[in-house]
Amino acid sequence: GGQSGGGGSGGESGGDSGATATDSGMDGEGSQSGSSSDGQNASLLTAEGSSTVYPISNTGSSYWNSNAPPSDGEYWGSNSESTVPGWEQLGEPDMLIADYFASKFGFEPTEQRSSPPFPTTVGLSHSGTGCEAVTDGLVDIGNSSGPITAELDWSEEQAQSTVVDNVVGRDGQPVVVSSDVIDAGITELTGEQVRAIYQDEITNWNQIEGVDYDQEIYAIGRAEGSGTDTAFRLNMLGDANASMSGVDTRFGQNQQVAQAVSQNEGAIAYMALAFTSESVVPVGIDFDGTLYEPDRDAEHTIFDSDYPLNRDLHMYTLIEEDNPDGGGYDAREAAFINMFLNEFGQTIFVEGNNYIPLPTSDLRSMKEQVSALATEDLVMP
Amino acid sequence: MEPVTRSERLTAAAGKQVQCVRDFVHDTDPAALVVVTVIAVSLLAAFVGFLAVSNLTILPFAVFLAATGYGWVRHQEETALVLTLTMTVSTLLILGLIIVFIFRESVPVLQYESATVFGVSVPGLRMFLQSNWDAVSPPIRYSMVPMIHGTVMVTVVATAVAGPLGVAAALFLSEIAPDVVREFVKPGVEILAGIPSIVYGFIGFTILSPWASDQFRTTGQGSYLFVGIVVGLMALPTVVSVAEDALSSVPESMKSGSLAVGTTDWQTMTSITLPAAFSGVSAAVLLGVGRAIGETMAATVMLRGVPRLTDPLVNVFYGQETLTSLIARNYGEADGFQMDALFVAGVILFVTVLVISIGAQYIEWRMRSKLGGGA
Amino acid sequence: MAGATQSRLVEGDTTLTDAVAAVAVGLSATLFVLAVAAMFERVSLTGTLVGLPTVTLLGGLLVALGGTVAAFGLGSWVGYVETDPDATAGLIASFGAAVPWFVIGGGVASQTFGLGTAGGVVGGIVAGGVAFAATAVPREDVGSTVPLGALLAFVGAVFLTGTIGPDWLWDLGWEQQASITAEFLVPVATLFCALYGGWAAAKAYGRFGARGRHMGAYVLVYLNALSIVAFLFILIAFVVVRGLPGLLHGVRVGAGVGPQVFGSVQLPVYVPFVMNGVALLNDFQGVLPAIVGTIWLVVGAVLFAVPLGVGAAIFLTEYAERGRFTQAVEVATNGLWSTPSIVFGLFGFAFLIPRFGNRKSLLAGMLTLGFMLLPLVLITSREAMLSVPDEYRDASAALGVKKWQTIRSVVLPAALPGVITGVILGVGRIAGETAPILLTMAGGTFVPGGQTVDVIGGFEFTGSPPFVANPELLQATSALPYQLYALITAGVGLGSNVSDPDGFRWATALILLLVVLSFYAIGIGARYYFRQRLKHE
Amino acid sequence: MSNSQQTTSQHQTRTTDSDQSLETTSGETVEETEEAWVEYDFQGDAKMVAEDLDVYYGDDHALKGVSMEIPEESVTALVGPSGCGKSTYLRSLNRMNDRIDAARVDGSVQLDGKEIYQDGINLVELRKRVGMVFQSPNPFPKSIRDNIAYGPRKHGDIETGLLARMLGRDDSEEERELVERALKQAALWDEVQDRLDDNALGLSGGQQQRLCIARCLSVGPEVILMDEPASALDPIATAKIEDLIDSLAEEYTVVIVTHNMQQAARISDQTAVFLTGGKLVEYGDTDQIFENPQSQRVEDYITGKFG
Amino acid sequence: MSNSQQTTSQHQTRTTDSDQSLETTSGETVEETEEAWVEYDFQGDAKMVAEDLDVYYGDDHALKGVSMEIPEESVTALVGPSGCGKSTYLRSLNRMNDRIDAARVDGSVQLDGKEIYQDGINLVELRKRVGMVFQSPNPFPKSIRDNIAYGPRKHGDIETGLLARMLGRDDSEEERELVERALKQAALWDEVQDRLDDNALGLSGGQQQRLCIARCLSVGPEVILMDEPASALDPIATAKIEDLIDSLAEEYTVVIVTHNMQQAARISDQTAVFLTGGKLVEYGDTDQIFENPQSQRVEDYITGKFG
Ligand SMILES: Nc1ncnc2c1ncn2[C@@H]1O[C@H](COP(=O)(O)OP(=O)(O)OP(=O)(O)O)[C@@H](O)[C@H]1O
Ligand SMILES: Nc1ncnc2c1ncn2[C@@H]1O[C@H](COP(=O)(O)OP(=O)(O)OP(=O)(O)O)[C@@H](O)[C@H]1O
Ligand SMILES: [Mg+2]
Ligand SMILES: [Mg+2]
Ligand SMILES: O=P([O-])([O-])[O-]
Repeated sequence: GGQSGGGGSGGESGGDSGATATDSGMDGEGSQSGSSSDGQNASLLTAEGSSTVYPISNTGSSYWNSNAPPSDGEYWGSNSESTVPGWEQLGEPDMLIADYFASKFGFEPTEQRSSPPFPTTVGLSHSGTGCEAVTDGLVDIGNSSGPITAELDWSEEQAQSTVVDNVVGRDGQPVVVSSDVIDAGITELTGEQVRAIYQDEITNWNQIEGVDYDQEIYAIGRAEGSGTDTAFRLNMLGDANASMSGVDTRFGQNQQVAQAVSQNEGAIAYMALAFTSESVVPVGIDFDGTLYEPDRDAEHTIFDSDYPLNRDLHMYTLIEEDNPDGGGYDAREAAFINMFLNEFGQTIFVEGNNYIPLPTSDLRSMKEQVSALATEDLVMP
Repeated sequence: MEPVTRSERLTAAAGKQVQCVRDFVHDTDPAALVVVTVIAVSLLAAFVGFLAVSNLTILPFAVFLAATGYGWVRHQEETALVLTLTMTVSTLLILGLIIVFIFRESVPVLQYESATVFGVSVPGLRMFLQSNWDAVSPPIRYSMVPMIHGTVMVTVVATAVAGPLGVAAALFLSEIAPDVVREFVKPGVEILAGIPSIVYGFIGFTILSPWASDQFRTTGQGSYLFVGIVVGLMALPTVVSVAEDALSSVPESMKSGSLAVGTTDWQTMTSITLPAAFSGVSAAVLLGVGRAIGETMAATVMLRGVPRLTDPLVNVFYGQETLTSLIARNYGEADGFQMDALFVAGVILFVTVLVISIGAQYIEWRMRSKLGGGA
Repeated sequence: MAGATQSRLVEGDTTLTDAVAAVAVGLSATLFVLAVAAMFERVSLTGTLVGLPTVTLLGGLLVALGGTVAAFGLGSWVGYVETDPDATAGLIASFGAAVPWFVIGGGVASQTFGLGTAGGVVGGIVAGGVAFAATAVPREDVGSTVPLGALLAFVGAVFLTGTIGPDWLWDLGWEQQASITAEFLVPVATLFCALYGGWAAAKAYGRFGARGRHMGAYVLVYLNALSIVAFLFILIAFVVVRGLPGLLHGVRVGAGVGPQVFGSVQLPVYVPFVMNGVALLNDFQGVLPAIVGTIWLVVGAVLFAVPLGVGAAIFLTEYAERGRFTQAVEVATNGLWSTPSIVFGLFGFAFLIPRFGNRKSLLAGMLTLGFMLLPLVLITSREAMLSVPDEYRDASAALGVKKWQTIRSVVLPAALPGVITGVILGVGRIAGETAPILLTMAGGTFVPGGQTVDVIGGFEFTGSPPFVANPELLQATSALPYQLYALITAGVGLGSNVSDPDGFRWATALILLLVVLSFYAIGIGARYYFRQRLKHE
Repeated sequence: MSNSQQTTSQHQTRTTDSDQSLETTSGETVEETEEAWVEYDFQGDAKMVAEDLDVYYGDDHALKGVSMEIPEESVTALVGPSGCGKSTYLRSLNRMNDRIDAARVDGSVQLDGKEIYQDGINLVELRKRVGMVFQSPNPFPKSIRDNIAYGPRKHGDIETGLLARMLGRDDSEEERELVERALKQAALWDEVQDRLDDNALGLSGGQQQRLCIARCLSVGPEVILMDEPASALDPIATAKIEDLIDSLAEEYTVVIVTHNMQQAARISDQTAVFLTGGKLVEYGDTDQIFENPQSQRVEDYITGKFG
Repeated sequence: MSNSQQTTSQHQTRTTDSDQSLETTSGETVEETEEAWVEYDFQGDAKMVAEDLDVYYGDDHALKGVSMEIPEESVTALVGPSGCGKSTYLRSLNRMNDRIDAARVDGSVQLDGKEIYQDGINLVELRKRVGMVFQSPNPFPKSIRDNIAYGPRKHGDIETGLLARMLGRDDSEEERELVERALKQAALWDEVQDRLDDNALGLSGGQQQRLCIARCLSVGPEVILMDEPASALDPIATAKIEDLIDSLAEEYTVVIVTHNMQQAARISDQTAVFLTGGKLVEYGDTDQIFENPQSQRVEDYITGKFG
C-alpha cells in the first residue's frame, strides 16, 4: 500500500494530509486489476467521463477524500453553527464521512481526516470516453450523461449484461445564448428553430421571425460522442445520428462551451444546467406549443421531467465475470455511489450543482441495486 | 574503374559484415562469447515476450540482467560492445515499432474507405477524394481532406512567419551580432523553444482568439491565421538554430575573401554566405515546416474542432481542424473505424514529417560535401 | 582604373543632410512604436493623441515621413545632397515596392471602383508594375525613395482624409463571414509603412550605394532580432503577471509554517499552491500532485532514454565503422527527432497501454516521453563524443589501454558536458509536452495532495512473477502540462474549492513555465559553464 | 605627405604616449628596445605607416608597439616564428582585425598619410585600396569569371544581374576586359581563358591562389597584403607565385608574410623580423637583414637555430 | 636474436616477396633504388626491424617497401618533407595504424625479433612496450596525477577505485612512487610536484608535452616513438624536450619524427631521410647524413632547397 506524499506533501495544514489507504488484507495483485472478490480492496477508485456528471462526482469525490468528521458541520455532520442537509435521515452517525459510507460495505474506518478508507479520483472528458473507459476496464466508474446504448450504439441487452446503470441525478439540458442575443430580445425559441439553426437552415439571428438582430449565428456544439451532444441530437433533432451541419465549432467539455458563449457574440449552445451563468443564459424552448422556461417558478420549466431534453445522469460500473455475486460492483464502487443516493447526497452534490435531484422512487430502486454487496441494510438508514 | 553493380556492392557489404562477425568470434575468448550470446538471446526473448504481452517476459529479462551483470564483471570489453550494439538496435527498433503499430491500426478504415478507379479498388482512396468527415450521422465518412487542408493552411502561415524571421534572426546571430548581444539573444531564442505549447495554446485560446474574432468580425473564434502565427513562433527557434549552424559552417576564409575586396558585410552575406549556405538554410526552413505540421496542443485548444473545409478555401480567418488536433480531440471516445481514422491521420503526419526530415538531411549533407569538398 | 570610382576614404562630418535622414529614421521608429501600441490597443484609434485624433496623427506622420524620404531622394538626384548611389535600386527593392502597391492597386480597383476580382488583379498588376519600374529604372537614390515615399504619402493621405477612419469596415463577402476592420488595418498598414519608411531612410542615411543598402538591411535585421527578444520577454512577463497572484495566494513565511520534509525539518516558507493538492478542507488549493507527477515522468523518461541513447551513441561513434549503417541510424534518429509528439502519443496508446494493464499509467507516460527523449539524447551525445579530440583516444590506445576502458575513462568524461547539456535541454522539451501524455497517462484534474504519486514507496514484493510490483507506476497521475490542458477545458467543478479559477489557471501556467524554463536555464547555464571552463584551461 | 613629415608625427606620438613607452622599457633587455629599424631609410615615398601599433586579443597583447613604414612599389616581407603576430600586423593594415570581436587596436596606421583608424573611415574604400590574399586559396564557389568580376560588380563598376540586363545596362564588354586584364596580371589567363565559366573550385591549388590574386587585382588596389600565400602550395606553384609577386611590385605595394626564409630572401626588397611576443625586432633592406643582422636573436632565427 | 640473423630473414622476405620488389624496381630512377642505407651498420642490437613495409590508405600507397633497423638505446630521427610518410612509418611500429580504417599494412615489423604483424599479437602488450608521444601535447583533461597513473591503473598495475579502496587494495604509496618516478624521468617533477591534483590542461605547452612523455614512461615502455614532439612548442620548451630526449636515450630506444633539420642534427644518433612518395631514401649516422649525404635530392632537401 502506498504511504503517500513524495516531495513536500505531508501533514501540512489545511487537512490535505498525505496518508492514503490502510491496506488491510490487500495483496498487490488486486490493486492492479482494480477488482477484488474479497471486498477489502483499498486501491484508488477511478472515475472518468462526462463533463456534465463531473461536477456531481467530483464534488462527491472531494467530500469523500476529505473524510470530514461529524463535528465539522459545514461539509458533514452537525455542530452548533450548522448542520448538513439530510443529516437526520442518515441517523446522525458518529463517524467521518467516508468512514461512514465505506463501513457499510465492510471497510475499516480510518478515523482520520483527509484519509478515507480508499481514495477516489475523477477524470474529466466526456460521456463517450467514460463509457469506453469503463467497458475497457480502464476505470472503475464511467460517467455519462447519455445512455450507454446511444453512446456506444449498443443494444439494450448488451448494455444490461455488461454494465450496471447507476443514475445519480437528472439534468434539464438547457439551450443557452450569449448575453447580446438576450439583449436583442430573444428569450425563447421554438424547438423547430433550434433544429433549423443546427441544421444550417437558419444562419443569422434576423432570419428568426420577429427578430431584428443582424448577427451571424455562432452555433456551438459539444464534441461528438459527448452525452450532451447525443442527448441533444436524440431529443432535439430526433435521432442520435442526426446530421448537424450548422455547427460552427465543437468543444470537448461543457466549460469550454460556457467560456466560448460568454466570449463571443451571437452564440447559441446546448449544455448542462450546471454551467449556466449571467453571460451564459438559458432561453425558453417551445415544444409543440408548450413553452418550457428557465425560470423555476414558471408553469412549465426546463427542470420538469417532461421537458423533452430532460435526461438521466449515469455512473456506469462494469459487470466483471470474475465477480459473480458483486452485482456489477466491487465494494469501493458500491460504497462511493451509495453516498449520492440519499437526501444528503442529492442536496449537496446534485442540487448544489444546479441539477435536478432524483424522485424518491428512483432513489429507492437505485439504493436496492447497490445493496447487493452491502454489509448493512441500506434502504432504511 | 570497372562499373560495379548494385547487387555486387551489396554482396560485398554483406560479406564485410560477415567477416566482421567472424573476426569478432575469432578474436574473442570463448567464455566471453558464451556470455555475450546469452545476453543477446535473452534480450531478444524478453522483447518477443513483451511484444506478445506475455507474463513470462520477466524471466528472459532476469536472465539478461544476470548475464549482463556477470559479463560486466568478467568480460567488460565484450559486454560493453554487445550492450551498446543492442542499444543502437533498440533505437532502430523503436522507429520500426512506431511504423508497424500506427500503420497496422490504420488498416481497417483504409479498407472501409477504399474507392475504385479504373476498375481497381484502392484502399483509403476515398479519404482523399471527397471532403466529408462525419463520424456520427450517416453516411459515415472519414475524409482526411479537411484536416489536410487545415494542416496546410496552418503550415503555410507558420512558414511565412518562421521562415523570413528565422532566417533573418539566424543571419543576425551568426554574422551580425557582436559577441555580447549574441550571448543574450541566442539563449533567448532557445528559451522560446522551451515554452510549452500548451502555454501558447492557453494564451491563444483565452486572449488571442477572442481578440482575433473581434478584429475580423468572424462568427465565433478559432482561425488558421492565428494558430499559424502561434505555431510559426513555436517553429521559429528550430529555423533559427539550424539556419545558424548552416550559416556559420560557411568557411570564414570565404567571408574574409569577400570583405577583403572591399564589400560591405551585407553584400558578403547576400552574395557569398547565403548562397553558399542556401541548402542548409532551406533545410532549416523545411525542419521548421516539419515542426509546424506536428504541433498539436495550440491547435487543439484554439481550433473549432469541426472537420470541414473553410469557405472559401483561402479563408484563413476560420480554423476548423488539423491532423494533429483531430487526434488529440477524438482519441478518447473514438472506437472502431473512427479510431483507425485517427491512426490514418497519424500515419499521414508521420510520413510527411519523416520525408521532410530525410529531405532536409539530404540537402544538408549535400551542402556540407560541396563546401567541404570544394574549399 | 583605380581612380575611376575613387570615393572618399574618410567620410565627412555629420551634415545637415545626415540630420534629415536621421530624423526620418527617428520618425519611422516613432510610427513603428505607435503602430504596435495601437495593435495591442494601448493606443485607442477612436481616441486622441497629443490633441489630435489618433488616425489623423498617424496619417500626418506618414505623410511627413513619405515626403522627407522622397525629398531626400530627389535632392540627391538633382545634386543638393551628396550621396553615392548605384545605378539602380535592384530587384529586391523593386519587388519590395511593388508588393504594397499591388495590394493598394488591387484594393482600390476591386473595392473603390467595384471592378470585382479580375479588375482587382488588373489594377494590382498595373499599380505594382508602375512601382516596380519606378524603383528599378531610375538611379538608386530616386528608385529607392520616391515609390516608397509615395506609398507612405498615399496611406497617410487616406488616413488624413478620413477615407479610412476608425469606423471603416470592409466585409470580404465570404460565405464564412469575415471583415477587415480599421482596428486591424490602420495599425498594420502603419506598421508596414514605418518599416518601409525606416528602410528607405536608413538607405538614405548611408548615402545609398553599398553602404546605404547595408544600413537599410541592418535596420530591418536588428529590428527583427529585437522583436523576437521583446516578444519572448513580453510573453514571459505576461504569464508571470497573471500567474503570480495565484501562485502567491496564501503564502506565509516564518519559522515552522511550512510542511515537514525529510522527517523532521520544517520549511520556513509555506506556498500552498505548490505544496498542496486540491481538497475540500484546504484553505488554499494547489497543484502539488501535478508537479510531483511531472518530476516522476521526467525521471522515468531520463532513466529510460539516457542509458539507451548514450549507449547507442557510444556504439555509433566508437565501434561502428562509419558507413551505411551509421548513416541509416542517423537518418532514423533525425526522423524520430522530428516525429510529431502526438504520433508518439498514438504509438504509446497502441503499443504500451495494452502491455501495462490496459490502462493509462505513469509508466506508459514515462516510456512515451522516453521515446521522444531518446533521439535527442542520441544526437547530442553523438555530437559530444565526436567532438572529443581523437588525440585522447590515440593517447590512450598508445598506452595499450583497451577500447572500452578508453571510452569509459577518457571519452565519456570528456563528452559528459555535452551529454548533460543535451539531456537537460531535452528534458525541458519533454517536461512541457502535453500531447503524448494526453493519450497515455492523463489522470485526474483536481488531485488531492494525498494522491501525490509516490513511486519509491509504491514498490512492493509479490508472490508471483515478477515478484515486485509498483501500483503507483501502473496508475495514472497528473502532470503540469496536462493539468493546464484540463484546466483550460474544465474549470467548473473547482466549485467552492477554488475561489478564483482564472488565477488558479494562470498560476498553473506560470508554474509549468517555471519548471520548464528552469530546465532550460540550467541547461544553457551548464553549457556556458563548461565552455567557459574549457576556455580557461 | 612626405616621408620626413611622417617620421616627425611618429616621434610626436611616441612622446605623448609616455606611460606606454615607460612601461615598455621597464621589463626589457637592452637589445629589445634597440630601435635601429625605425631609422630604416629607403628611397621613394612611404605608402603605409604604422606608428606604435598595439593589438590585443582580449587580454592577450599580440602586437606590441610596432612602428614601421612601408615603401611604395616594393615588396616588404614579414618573417618571424609562429604566433609572433605577423598575421595580426598584416590584418591591421586593412582593418580585417575588425572582424574579430576580441581584437582591439591601439596606435595609428596611415595610408598615403590618412589615418585609417579614425571615425568615419570608409572600410569598403580602404579595403578596395588595400587588398588581401590569404594563406590558403579561398575562391568563391562560383565561376572563374564571377570570382574576378565579384568585386567590381559589388562596387557598381560593372553592372550585371537580371535587372541590369533588362535595362540594357550590363556592359559585358567592359566586364570581359576587366576579367582578362586581371587574369593576365595574375599570370593565369593562358591557363583558364577557355573555361572562364567553370567553377573556380575545380582549379588546382596554385591556380586558385593566382585566381585569388587576380580577384584582388580586379578592384584596383594600391597595396596588396599577402599572408603566407604560397605555404599551401607545391614548389612549382610556389615558384609561379613568386614570379608573379616580383612583377606586381612594379605597380603595387606588396606586403608579404612568409615563414620561408629563402622565399623572403628571394623576393623581398625589405624584410621585417618579428619575434615572439609581438615585437618588431629588426627592419631593413633584405640583403642587410640576411647578411648582417644586428641582433643575435635575429641571426639565430634566420639561420634556423630555433623556430 | 642477433643482428645478423635478422638481416638474413630480411633478405629472405625480399626474395619470397618477389613480385612486390619487381614492381618496385620497374618505375624508378637509379638513384632511388640505391640501397646504401640498408647496409647501415651500427653497434649493439637492433631493437626493431621493419622489412619491406608497405602501407596503403585505401588506394593511396603511402609507404613503399621500407626496410630499416632501429638500434637499441639510441635516438633515431626520421626526416623528410610533408606527406612523405614519416608519421605513417612511425605509427606502423606500434600498430597505431590499425586504428585507421582505411589503412592496410604489408610486410613485416619485428620487436626484439618477434613479428608484430601476426595473428594473436597482443596489442595491449605491444603498445605498452612501444610507447608513443604525439605532435601536439594531448594530456587527458584530468589531474596531473591521474594522467600519469592512467596507464598503470588501466593495466591493473596499481589498483584504484571504490572497490579496491573498500578491499584495502589500492596501494596509493605505490602509485605515488610511480608518478614521482615518471615525472622525474620526464624532468617535470620539480615544476609540478606541488600541484599534482591540478588539471593537466592548466600546464604550459612544453610542460604538457613532458607530461605526455611521463605518461608514456609510466607504463614502462622499451621503445618510445615521438611524432614531431616539439613542433608546437616555443624555443625554450623545445630545448627542454631535446635535453629530455637526450637523457632518455640512455635507457630507451627513441624514434623521433621531426621537420627541423637542426633538431635532427642536434639530438639523433642516426637519421633516416624519407622523400615524397613514401620512400626511405637514405639512412645512416646522423653526422654522415648531414655532412656527406649520398644523393643529390637528400642534400637539396637538407640544405633547404625545397620542402
Ligand atoms: N582570433 C584570435 N583570437 C585570439 N587570439 C588570437 C587570434 N588570432 C591570433 N591570436 C593570437 O595572437 C598572437 C599572434 O598571432 P598571429 O596569427 O598574428 O601570429 P603569426 O605570426 O601570424 O603566426 P603564424 O606564423 O602561425 O601564422 C598569437 O598568440 C595568437 O594566439
Ligand atoms: N588517415 C589517413 N587517411 C588517408 N590518407 C592518409 C592518412 N594519413 C596520412 N595519409 C596520407 O599518407 C601520406 C603520408 O602521410 P604521413 O602523415 O605519413 O606524412 P608525414 O611524412 O608524416 O607528413 P607531415 O610531415 O605532414 O606529418 C600522405 O599522402 C597522406 O595524405
Ligand atoms: Mg599567421
Ligand atoms: Mg606527420
Ligand atoms: O456529459 P458530456 O460531457 O458527455 O456531454
